[in-house]
Amino acid sequence: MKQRFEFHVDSTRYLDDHGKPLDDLPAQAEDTERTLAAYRNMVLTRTFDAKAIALQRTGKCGTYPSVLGHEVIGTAIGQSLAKTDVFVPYYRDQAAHILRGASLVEMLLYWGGDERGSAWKNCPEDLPIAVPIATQCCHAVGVGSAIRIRGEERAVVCCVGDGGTSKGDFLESINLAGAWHLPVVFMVINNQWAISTPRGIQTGAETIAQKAISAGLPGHIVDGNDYFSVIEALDAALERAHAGKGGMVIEAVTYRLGDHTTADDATRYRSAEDLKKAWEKDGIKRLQNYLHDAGLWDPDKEKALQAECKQTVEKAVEEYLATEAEPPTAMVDYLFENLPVSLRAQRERLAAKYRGGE
Amino acid sequence: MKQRFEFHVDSTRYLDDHGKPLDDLPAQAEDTERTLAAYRNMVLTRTFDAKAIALQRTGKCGTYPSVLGHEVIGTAIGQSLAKTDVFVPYYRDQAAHILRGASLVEMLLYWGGDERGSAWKNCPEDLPIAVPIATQCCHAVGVGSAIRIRGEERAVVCCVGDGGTSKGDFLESINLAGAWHLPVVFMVINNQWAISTPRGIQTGAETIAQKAISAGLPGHIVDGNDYFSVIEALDAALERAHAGKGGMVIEAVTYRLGDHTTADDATRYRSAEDLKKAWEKDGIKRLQNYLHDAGLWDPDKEKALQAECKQTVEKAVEEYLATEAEPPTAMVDYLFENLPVSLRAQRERLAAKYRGGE
Amino acid sequence: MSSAEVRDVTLVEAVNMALAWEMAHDENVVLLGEDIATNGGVFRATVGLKELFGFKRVMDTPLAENLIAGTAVGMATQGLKPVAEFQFMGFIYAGMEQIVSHAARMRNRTRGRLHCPIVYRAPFGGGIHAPEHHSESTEALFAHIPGLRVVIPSSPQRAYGLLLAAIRDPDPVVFLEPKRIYRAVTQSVENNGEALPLDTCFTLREGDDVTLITWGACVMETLQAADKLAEQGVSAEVIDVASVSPLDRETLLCSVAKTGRAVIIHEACRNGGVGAEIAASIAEGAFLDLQAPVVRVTGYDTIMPYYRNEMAYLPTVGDIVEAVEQVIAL
Amino acid sequence: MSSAEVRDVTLVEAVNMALAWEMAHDENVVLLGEDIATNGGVFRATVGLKELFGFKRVMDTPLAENLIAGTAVGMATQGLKPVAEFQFMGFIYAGMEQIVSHAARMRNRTRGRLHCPIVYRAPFGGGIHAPEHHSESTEALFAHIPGLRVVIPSSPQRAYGLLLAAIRDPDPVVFLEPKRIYRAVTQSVENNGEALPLDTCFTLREGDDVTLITWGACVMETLQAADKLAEQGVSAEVIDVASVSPLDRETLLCSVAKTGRAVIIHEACRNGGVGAEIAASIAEGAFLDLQAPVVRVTGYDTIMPYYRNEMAYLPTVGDIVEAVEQVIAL
Ligand SMILES: Cc1ncc(C[n+]2csc(CCOP(=O)(O)OP(=O)(O)O)c2C)c(N)n1
Ligand SMILES: Cc1ncc(C[n+]2csc(CCOP(=O)(O)OP(=O)(O)O)c2C)c(N)n1
Ligand SMILES: [Mg+2]
Ligand SMILES: [Mg+2]
Repeated sequence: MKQRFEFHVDSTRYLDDHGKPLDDLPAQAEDTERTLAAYRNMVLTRTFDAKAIALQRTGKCGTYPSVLGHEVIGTAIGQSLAKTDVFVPYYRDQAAHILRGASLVEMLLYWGGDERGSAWKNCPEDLPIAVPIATQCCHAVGVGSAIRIRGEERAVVCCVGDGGTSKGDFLESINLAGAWHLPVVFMVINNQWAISTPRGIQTGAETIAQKAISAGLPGHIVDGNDYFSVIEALDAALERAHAGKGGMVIEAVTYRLGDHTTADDATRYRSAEDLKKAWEKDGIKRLQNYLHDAGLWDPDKEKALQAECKQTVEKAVEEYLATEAEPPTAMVDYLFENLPVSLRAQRERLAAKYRGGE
Repeated sequence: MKQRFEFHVDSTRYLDDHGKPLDDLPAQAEDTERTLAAYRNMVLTRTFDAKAIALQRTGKCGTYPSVLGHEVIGTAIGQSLAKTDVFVPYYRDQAAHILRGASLVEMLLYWGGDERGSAWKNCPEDLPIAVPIATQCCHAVGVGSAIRIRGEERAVVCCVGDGGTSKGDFLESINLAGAWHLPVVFMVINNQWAISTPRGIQTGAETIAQKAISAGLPGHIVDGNDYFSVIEALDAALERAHAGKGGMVIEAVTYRLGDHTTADDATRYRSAEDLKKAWEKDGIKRLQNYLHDAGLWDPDKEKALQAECKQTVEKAVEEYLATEAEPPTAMVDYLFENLPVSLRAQRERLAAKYRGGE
Repeated sequence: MSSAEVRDVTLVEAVNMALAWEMAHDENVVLLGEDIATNGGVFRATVGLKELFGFKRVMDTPLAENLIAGTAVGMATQGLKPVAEFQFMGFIYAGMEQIVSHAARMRNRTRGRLHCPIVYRAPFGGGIHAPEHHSESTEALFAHIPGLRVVIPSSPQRAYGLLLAAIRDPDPVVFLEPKRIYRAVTQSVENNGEALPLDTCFTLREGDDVTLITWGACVMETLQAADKLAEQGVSAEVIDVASVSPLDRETLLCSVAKTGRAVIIHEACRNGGVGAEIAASIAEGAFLDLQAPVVRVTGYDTIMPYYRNEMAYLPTVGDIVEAVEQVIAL
Repeated sequence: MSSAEVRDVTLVEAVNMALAWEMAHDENVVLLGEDIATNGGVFRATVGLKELFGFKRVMDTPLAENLIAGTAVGMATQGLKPVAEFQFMGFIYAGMEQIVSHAARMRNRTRGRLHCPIVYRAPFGGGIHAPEHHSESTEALFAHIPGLRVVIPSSPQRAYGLLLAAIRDPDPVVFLEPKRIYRAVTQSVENNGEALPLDTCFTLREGDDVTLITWGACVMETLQAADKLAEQGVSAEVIDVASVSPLDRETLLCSVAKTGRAVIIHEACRNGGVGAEIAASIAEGAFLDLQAPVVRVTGYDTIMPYYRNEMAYLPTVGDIVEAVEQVIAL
């Protein structure tokens, strides 16, 4: 006696590499304001990114992970999340942070080695960057559980890299989301690399989205450089989540166009050719072409936008550079709500040692 | 543009609850010697199990996990593994241990609180019981890696419970088996319970076998009380593994007929009715019926086998009870290959304190 | 549940009482762990709570300690106060990354924006004849992590009061319950919701000749040793450290200033145990007061043996008395 | 690679040399970790080894530290000698369960039948301006676990000799490499396959007035402090503990018997650090020799700040000199 259990994941793509529609576009494409706003955010993100790298190169910022190649995905996340939803990022989500309200200055402070970079006044419920890979997935289901316990109509988007999908945290968390029917959308950003480790070494699975099947969740694949396929999938996933229909896993396929971080040199382990090919799929250029073809964009608008973004970034950099470091005593002041007696002497020592700067 | 990726897992079953073939039986059924040996091992295992529980109840053994309901699966594992293969058990694999050569005395010593219970002279490469759930899955892929590195034609069977499939170790390990093409067969023993936690709480997935899909491995479901479906699946999986075709995940569906361990009282959390229904599917009785119908078994043979098993177990119990505890100094003697200087004084103290027994 | 109710309870029942009290008075308190809901926990610590507060607040989780530890972090950032149970301390290690890298750091990382009022409960210690990994006492691992509190009750009253304090504390607490004495004694506990202070040692008995410093199940043997010593005319002060981190050094130093001698007793292995920190702190802070070296009576620097030999591993009353005789002789 | 080759190398290059030597001489030695093969490790510790020994022996793993730790255990039971890299010590916690519950216990559990000749390598310590979690020094967590060795080199020569010893050791070794001094100095190292002993402190400088006890990157500041002290007429003995567990108490006690004073310097936070065990051991074992309390110069009991303030966290030469002046004054 045999029985068969069947599963599948679908992938969608709307724009070809040059921004030409391959198919009927989804309803999202009718919202030209939103599409234009998305484009602007992508350009701002890329402008910020280039500047952050430059700051690092000149010793004015610490190790920094370039967002090149992720701008479309992050932007769609930022747009699709409701203000009252919770964003659980990883470390390459600059495009989403900007839309959520973490300021450019805060982002620079963070990578510049200042804890205040996660103080995020404008998105106080979003989780800070979790450096240990994939650990944030557990937080996301914790947030999702709180939402479920309280019966709220809110949802969570949690980002994780292709590398991160090998770590137990991701797999355990999607399983909980499935078992407890949690409103958590896992956005896997498959940029083909985990530092030097190619996607093919992370897993023998044909797609990453199919990992959802292990958790009884729906899985879906989108072209991470095609704004319409990403935003459509996210809008749909969040609608499901808000309606109490549970979570899902979306795999957004892209390519990490930069080095892993400013501490990395990707030419050691990947070919110029592959990189060149990946640039041809660039999602920002693609959306620009689309907007152009649709009569929504032109070189003047582009010029103005570039200038505006540059100015915004310059202003943030100025403010960042003018921000004085916290006093060293800050290192004990936020450990507990109240400083334990046992730390008082250490705090005094710190205060005395760095009075006036040592 | 849409693309669909499809996946499936199959389940097989040959004998109905009463041991009547539902279908043509697999080739394995032609080997009546092996089938009879399987039956004998199941009965021996069950006899041992009842005795171990009795010993615990009378204070002569520690906490013990009953194997009731797992005898068919363990027996098939023991039979399908080659002597040179490696078995990576969990803690409810008594039926397999017997066939691998871990003696009944060793098993009693282990649960009786004596480390020599894992010294296993007859199966020196098999891994000992890993108490922390699912951790053995990582060991299994480590053993599989060693086999692959050395280019050997050996394979590994790794057992894990349904509860264990929620833990990162299992999920990370099947992923490595898929990525590295390792000769490791994961045998998930889905007995419906993890202590008091029912299978439905572990995961929202329809089957456990489908977790294999996340790793790019084949998954398969068998009736864990149907000897023929279990042995056929294992033989096939090991043939694949020996031939360098990689690992797989088998889900063997059964029911934990006993308490979780002697420290547990399952009546607290499950109904007598469910238990009764599960007994009707008992795999030992089922195989007995089959053998009977096939003219291979009769009440006299059964009586003789029962007596023989009883005697074998009694002998082991006697030897176990006659085994003196190790001297307390043993607790430091196996920590490192050579006792570190820093432990010498502690060893002397132990030796002095327990000279003649304190 | 009236606030005047007084009951004779065991330590594990006191844990249950404290959980029930706080859940009744603060709807943000939720429980999660393996087998804690329907089964009431393998030690019955959460028995009856699912019936009182429902599955939404008493959650049986899938079997994954890392997930339990990390889910609690996520819950806490939403203002819940999760009490997460590890079935045994021996299974807490899979949760280490979440506890060390997130629970202990969220407040600092976000400059106070988010914080983690989590209690991580785990039964700990040996002597109950359980299989391997069921006898761990690795409190030192957590005591070394800044941002965590590590609290260990050793009586029903302290279990009740300290657990209430731990749940109410706005920061993460690793709450270790000495399972060897879960049911060793009963004590009358007033179910009044009154917490005991964290960061404070409890002086269980005053004395002049030597300070006996301990925590967890060893409090039993230490009190018995103090009795024996009293018969010999030695007056021992007995201190239950209770909060092994952050450590209340003041109480310890004051006591040693009086007695001039200290013996530390713990079940964990000696090397790098919490006893080392206490001994180092006393040796530094009470250097001129000490009339004898600070001596540690501990488990051996090895793996807790399976049960046939586990009693040979654990510190005994005799070991404590012997150590005191040794420091008194100096 | 000739056995007479002598090269001026940095600490991280010495690590690479030792790995290459041992892989060439023992085919059971295999490497696994994230980004160690094609990329040669994020710190270049394994650079060139994949080219020499192939992907079968130099394995890039999926991103999962628990898996890395546990796969090494399985490999070891088959007679391989895995050297597993954690990219940073801050990411070792996910591997704790496998290290603590399996690598450290396999020999004892099987009464010697199986054992785990594994080296778990990890760069550790702060001061390189890296993001959060890249500056951990939690060696105390591993030092407390029976069955593990914890070894920390502090010079190219010791990195070479101790790593060879660690790989050859039949038991698991947590090998922590002070990344702040990965490239701080070069030293001439003879590539002769000669191991240095484990379980032994290294006396780097002899002295009469005070014993400075340290390990890892702090060896640099400690030697500088000893120079300054020498200018002030204070003769300091400097000991690199190197094997922080099991601990060579004899060398430490002998030194303190001579000097009568000890200052312990480490980067990890103070509370429950390895310094506590050393201080406690000296205070107990050299009670009558001590002319001053054993003092610890350490990181603060808090989370290592992000890089703008990380130097304020680390012990400085000035801190060490000040501590010595304090104990000398007594
Ligand atoms: C637990 C853990 N292990 C290792 C690292 C070091 N590390 C930082 S990023 C990274 C690769 C992550 O790759 P992926 O998840 O694909 O994200 P991507 O960087 O490609 O966006 C690694 C190994 C880490 N931060 N955390
Ligand atoms: C990491 C870990 N967590 C918790 C436990 C306690 N525990 C022992 S068995 C068990 C349930 C395991 O269920 P399953 O994997 O289905 O195996 P079964 O007992 O049903 O055969 C639990 C939670 C453990 N041994 N290890
Ligand atoms: Mg990636
Ligand atoms: Mg089960």
